[in-house]
Amino acid sequence: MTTVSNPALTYSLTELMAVTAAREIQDNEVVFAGTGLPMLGAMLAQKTHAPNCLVIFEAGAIGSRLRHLPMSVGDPRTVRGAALAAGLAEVFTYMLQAGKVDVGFISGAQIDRFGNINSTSMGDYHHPSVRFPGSGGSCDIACLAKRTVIIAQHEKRRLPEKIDYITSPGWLNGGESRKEAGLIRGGPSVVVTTRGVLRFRPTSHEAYLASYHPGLTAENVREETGFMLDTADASETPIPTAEELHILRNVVDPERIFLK
Amino acid sequence: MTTVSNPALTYSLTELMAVTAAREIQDNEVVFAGTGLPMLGAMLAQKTHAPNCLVIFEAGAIGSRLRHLPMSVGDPRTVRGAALAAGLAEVFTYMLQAGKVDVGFISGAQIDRFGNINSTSMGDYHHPSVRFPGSGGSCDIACLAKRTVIIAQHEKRRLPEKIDYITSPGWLNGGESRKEAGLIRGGPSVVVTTRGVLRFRPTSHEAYLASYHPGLTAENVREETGFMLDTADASETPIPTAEELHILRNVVDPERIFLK
Amino acid sequence: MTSKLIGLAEAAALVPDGATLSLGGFTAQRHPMAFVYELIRQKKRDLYLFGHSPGGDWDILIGAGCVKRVELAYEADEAFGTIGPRWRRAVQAGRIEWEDYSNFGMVTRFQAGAMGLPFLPTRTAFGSDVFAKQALTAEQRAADPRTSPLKQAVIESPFQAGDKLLLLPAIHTEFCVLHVQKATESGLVRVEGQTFADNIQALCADTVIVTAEEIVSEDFMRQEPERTLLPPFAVAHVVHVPFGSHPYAVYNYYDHDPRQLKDYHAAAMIDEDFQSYLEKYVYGVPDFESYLAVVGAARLDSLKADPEYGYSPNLKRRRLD
Amino acid sequence: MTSKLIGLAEAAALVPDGATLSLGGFTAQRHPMAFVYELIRQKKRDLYLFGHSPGGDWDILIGAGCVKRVELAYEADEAFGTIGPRWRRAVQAGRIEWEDYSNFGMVTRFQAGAMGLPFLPTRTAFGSDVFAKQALTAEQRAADPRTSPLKQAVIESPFQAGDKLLLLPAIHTEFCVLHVQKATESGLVRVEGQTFADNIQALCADTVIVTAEEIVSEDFMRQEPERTLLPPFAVAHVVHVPFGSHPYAVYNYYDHDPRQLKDYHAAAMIDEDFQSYLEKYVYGVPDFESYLAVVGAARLDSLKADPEYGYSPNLKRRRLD
Repeated sequence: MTTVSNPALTYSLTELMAVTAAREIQDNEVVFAGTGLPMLGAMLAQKTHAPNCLVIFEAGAIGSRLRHLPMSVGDPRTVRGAALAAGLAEVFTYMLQAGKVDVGFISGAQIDRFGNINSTSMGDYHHPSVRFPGSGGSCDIACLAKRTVIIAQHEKRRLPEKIDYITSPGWLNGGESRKEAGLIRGGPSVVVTTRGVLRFRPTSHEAYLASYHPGLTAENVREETGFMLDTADASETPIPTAEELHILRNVVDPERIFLK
Repeated sequence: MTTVSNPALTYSLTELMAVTAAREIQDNEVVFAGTGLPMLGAMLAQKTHAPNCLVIFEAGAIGSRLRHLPMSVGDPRTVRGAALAAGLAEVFTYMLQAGKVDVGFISGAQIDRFGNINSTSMGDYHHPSVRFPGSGGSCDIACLAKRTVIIAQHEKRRLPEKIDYITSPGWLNGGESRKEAGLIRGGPSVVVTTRGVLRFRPTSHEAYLASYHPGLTAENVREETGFMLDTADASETPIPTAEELHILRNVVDPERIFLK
Repeated sequence: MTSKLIGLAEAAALVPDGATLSLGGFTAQRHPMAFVYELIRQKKRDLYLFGHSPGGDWDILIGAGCVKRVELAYEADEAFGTIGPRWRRAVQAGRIEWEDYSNFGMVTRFQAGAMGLPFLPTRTAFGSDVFAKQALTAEQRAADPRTSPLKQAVIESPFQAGDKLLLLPAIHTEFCVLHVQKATESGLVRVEGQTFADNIQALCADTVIVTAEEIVSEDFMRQEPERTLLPPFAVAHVVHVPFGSHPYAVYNYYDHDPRQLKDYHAAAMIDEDFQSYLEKYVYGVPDFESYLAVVGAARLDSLKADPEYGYSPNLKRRRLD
Repeated sequence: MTSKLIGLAEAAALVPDGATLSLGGFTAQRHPMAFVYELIRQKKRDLYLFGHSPGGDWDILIGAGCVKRVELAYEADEAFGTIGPRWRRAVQAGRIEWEDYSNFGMVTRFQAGAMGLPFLPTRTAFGSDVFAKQALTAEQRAADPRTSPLKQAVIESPFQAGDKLLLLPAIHTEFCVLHVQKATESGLVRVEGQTFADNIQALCADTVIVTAEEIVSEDFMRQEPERTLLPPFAVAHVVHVPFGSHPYAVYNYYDHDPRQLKDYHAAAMIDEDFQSYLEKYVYGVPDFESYLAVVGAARLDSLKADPEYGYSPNLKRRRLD
């Protein structure tokens, strides 16, 4: 990260993405947050426009009032001042499956144009060239939250035409295919990438470029995307405000754990 | 209850039944106890020959160290000093259904010769002449404990050839019928009545008279039984010891809540 | 932080005639009695109750004519009254619709609702008439979409041939009312002692109303988040009602009131006496404070829990019948 | 009351080669690491692990050659190490057998086992390859009766046409090892903060071994029975092991050790370095006390939790990579 005299004038890519993710959270929503950028986003939202959003961590802490940024969704930092400390079974059943989670954050190694995500392995599933951690709760969040926000590294090979393994179902093959597969709610609403923001068309559920990050063009982003990306409706991603940056740097992550 | 100078020489019917029930509990067993006589029996067993028996109450108290006799399985008296205070779901699933309960106590208004119990209603189920509370946990204890001890008023009309409603399944129609119905374990091992003790033949699972209470004969008991009762193996019910009566009267129920 | 505190009459007024409802507690403990009296005072009709082991909370509602249909496992106060007298009379007179399950069965049904599932499997009830017989007819079930279309279903485990499971349908209610020891204005709840099935009952309701012995601070509650009963969004309204479960027991606060329970059970055996009881304790008093005044401060004092025990160790409890 | 206290080496010796095992904790928290190191020191082989979100506990066991088959949802230390390096290498080299589920899926499977059921229904995983693909072949499943004959099954709800549920098979293990904050000699356990899935993991095991930061009195534990994790009969053995989860965090006791975690992840990327790590921290020390001495008292001191927070608020945590 570059240090600048007027912090409102410059910001890192991580900061832009955290702010963009935070803005996807509405006040009073129930948010299922994962480690890293989602935590930055959720904590920032809670300290700016969404003071009553309720943050839930998969490992069992609910309604956390974060004082220090956690490095795991099971971090002791998620417990202090929490409304409730329970376990995974309670979070997954009573909250996620019961339809109480408004927005869940997920990410992965590969994403396709329907917002399906791979965080399992590259290559042949039985003899993978690269193995990742596996689903964790991502598949469940993708299936059962009312909507999901996806965080992604925007590189051609990471946004291919077809991903190697669907760990977390998005809109599957588009259209009604998600519902037909047996999923009763949810689906991705947005993909915040390192180059822009993708959203999904209402009926086809295909991703389109909603915005490109400052300094890039729609064309730049399309070139770095492995699937055909409709850029007709793209504009520039709104930049962070001075207040957002101030809170992000001084309240949310003063230790610079995730902020770069 | 009659007051006598030497308490070891005389005892009430309730005391005899409580002692007889207590003797059905082995040390280190997990005991699912209901209100009334079962509580007297469980508490007496814990304070005599079965100090390590673990008492579980349906409403959520587990491993209670009773100081005062409860009047409900949800009584605050079951909580004090308990190993664990949880709820019905935990007791029924993690303990009873999971096969961790060695012995459960149940009772009812009618019992047949296979130890099936009615605690729902008399007469036509849809238009009953007398309605009772209903199953409560009795059906579940009868289905899922490793064995059950039944407490019963011994009158002809309460031990009929056929009961009006099977609330708590015993050996059903005897033989293998319990297993065939889908029950994976358990079954009644004994019926402690106001007149004697009934046990069940190993293969037919039919009740027979194991003992008649002092002062009665096998014939007396058979006459007061609505189904054919085999009395060939009956002897007299062993009487309470002085120690048992002392503990029952002075430690278990000094308030004379259930003791008569 | 928005306060969820409201008054008792206001809270009861939220429940319309005909609503589906479950009440917290177990037989003779921690029922939301102040709320129940207020439902009767407001002359609710046609309530549809779901419960596992209710006691006098249901019995007095049934007796006061507030209830149309119930699904339950048990209705009595255990040693304080081994049958709900108004429940018994209502069934025998054909004045109430009901369905019988076992206690584990009803708990399983609440659990399924709380988990967001249409059913859960169990291994109970096989061979019994709880399993074999149905009180509600197929027509009654079909006529009210809030009743499950089937009492139950049986499947064979796909994981082992011949292994049979009983599937019980989830419960969903419009309202759930709990009485608890401690709550915050924001709706966080702590139950002391056994939870009974309060948590799962709450989680399958649209609107949860909590009456509490004590209102505590947010900081106090959040110091031991392990002891909070429900997620923050679960509770819609909080009512502060000390002694709100009388004549039932609330662990760490007060004991059963054996005298009041004896009086209730004696009265509830006889139609006219039951009406007099209602008149004296419900219709004849404008609110719960007045009810407590009728019961009397000396009696209430005698019930208060000894902190060492969580109940009143010297209370005269011997069955008064 | 019989004491269940035994020594760490004695406890680990109970686990035979080839045993099925689950370990408590979640990613980078409350794993029974002292026990894990002892398993490695005792050169266990062919272990069969079940878990939801293990971290370095599994990774080091896999790297040390102790593990044959795993069923899991995730294997990493989150921000401390976004992949289990030895897990990755074992899969890529074909040196381990595995089956993938989602985290909710594995939790559901433990829950089913704890509840005494052969399966539980869920609404997760439809449409995914977690659902569509199987890592274990039908032959592999058939050859080991401890593996469910089917990965899963789908049924239509008998209560509503067209409503599909995923049935996941129960887990049963021979052993479960938890690391907790407080335990009594008699085997009562208290977990502070999140429970993760420790309770349900324990309830589906034949033998539960608990390692605890602190041994507390029976009276202390029974003063707040609401906070006991498991019924008394659930725990077979208790081992007193302060710092027993190092380098992972234990709420209210100590924080993550970022330096040790960085060292582990750096070493575990390279075969030779991993062997050196094992040599230094496991094989080269006779017991866990000696391990802690190698880590050093000053480092351990810096991790100790501030009672106000339950963790160490001034710990330098910035990712050291």
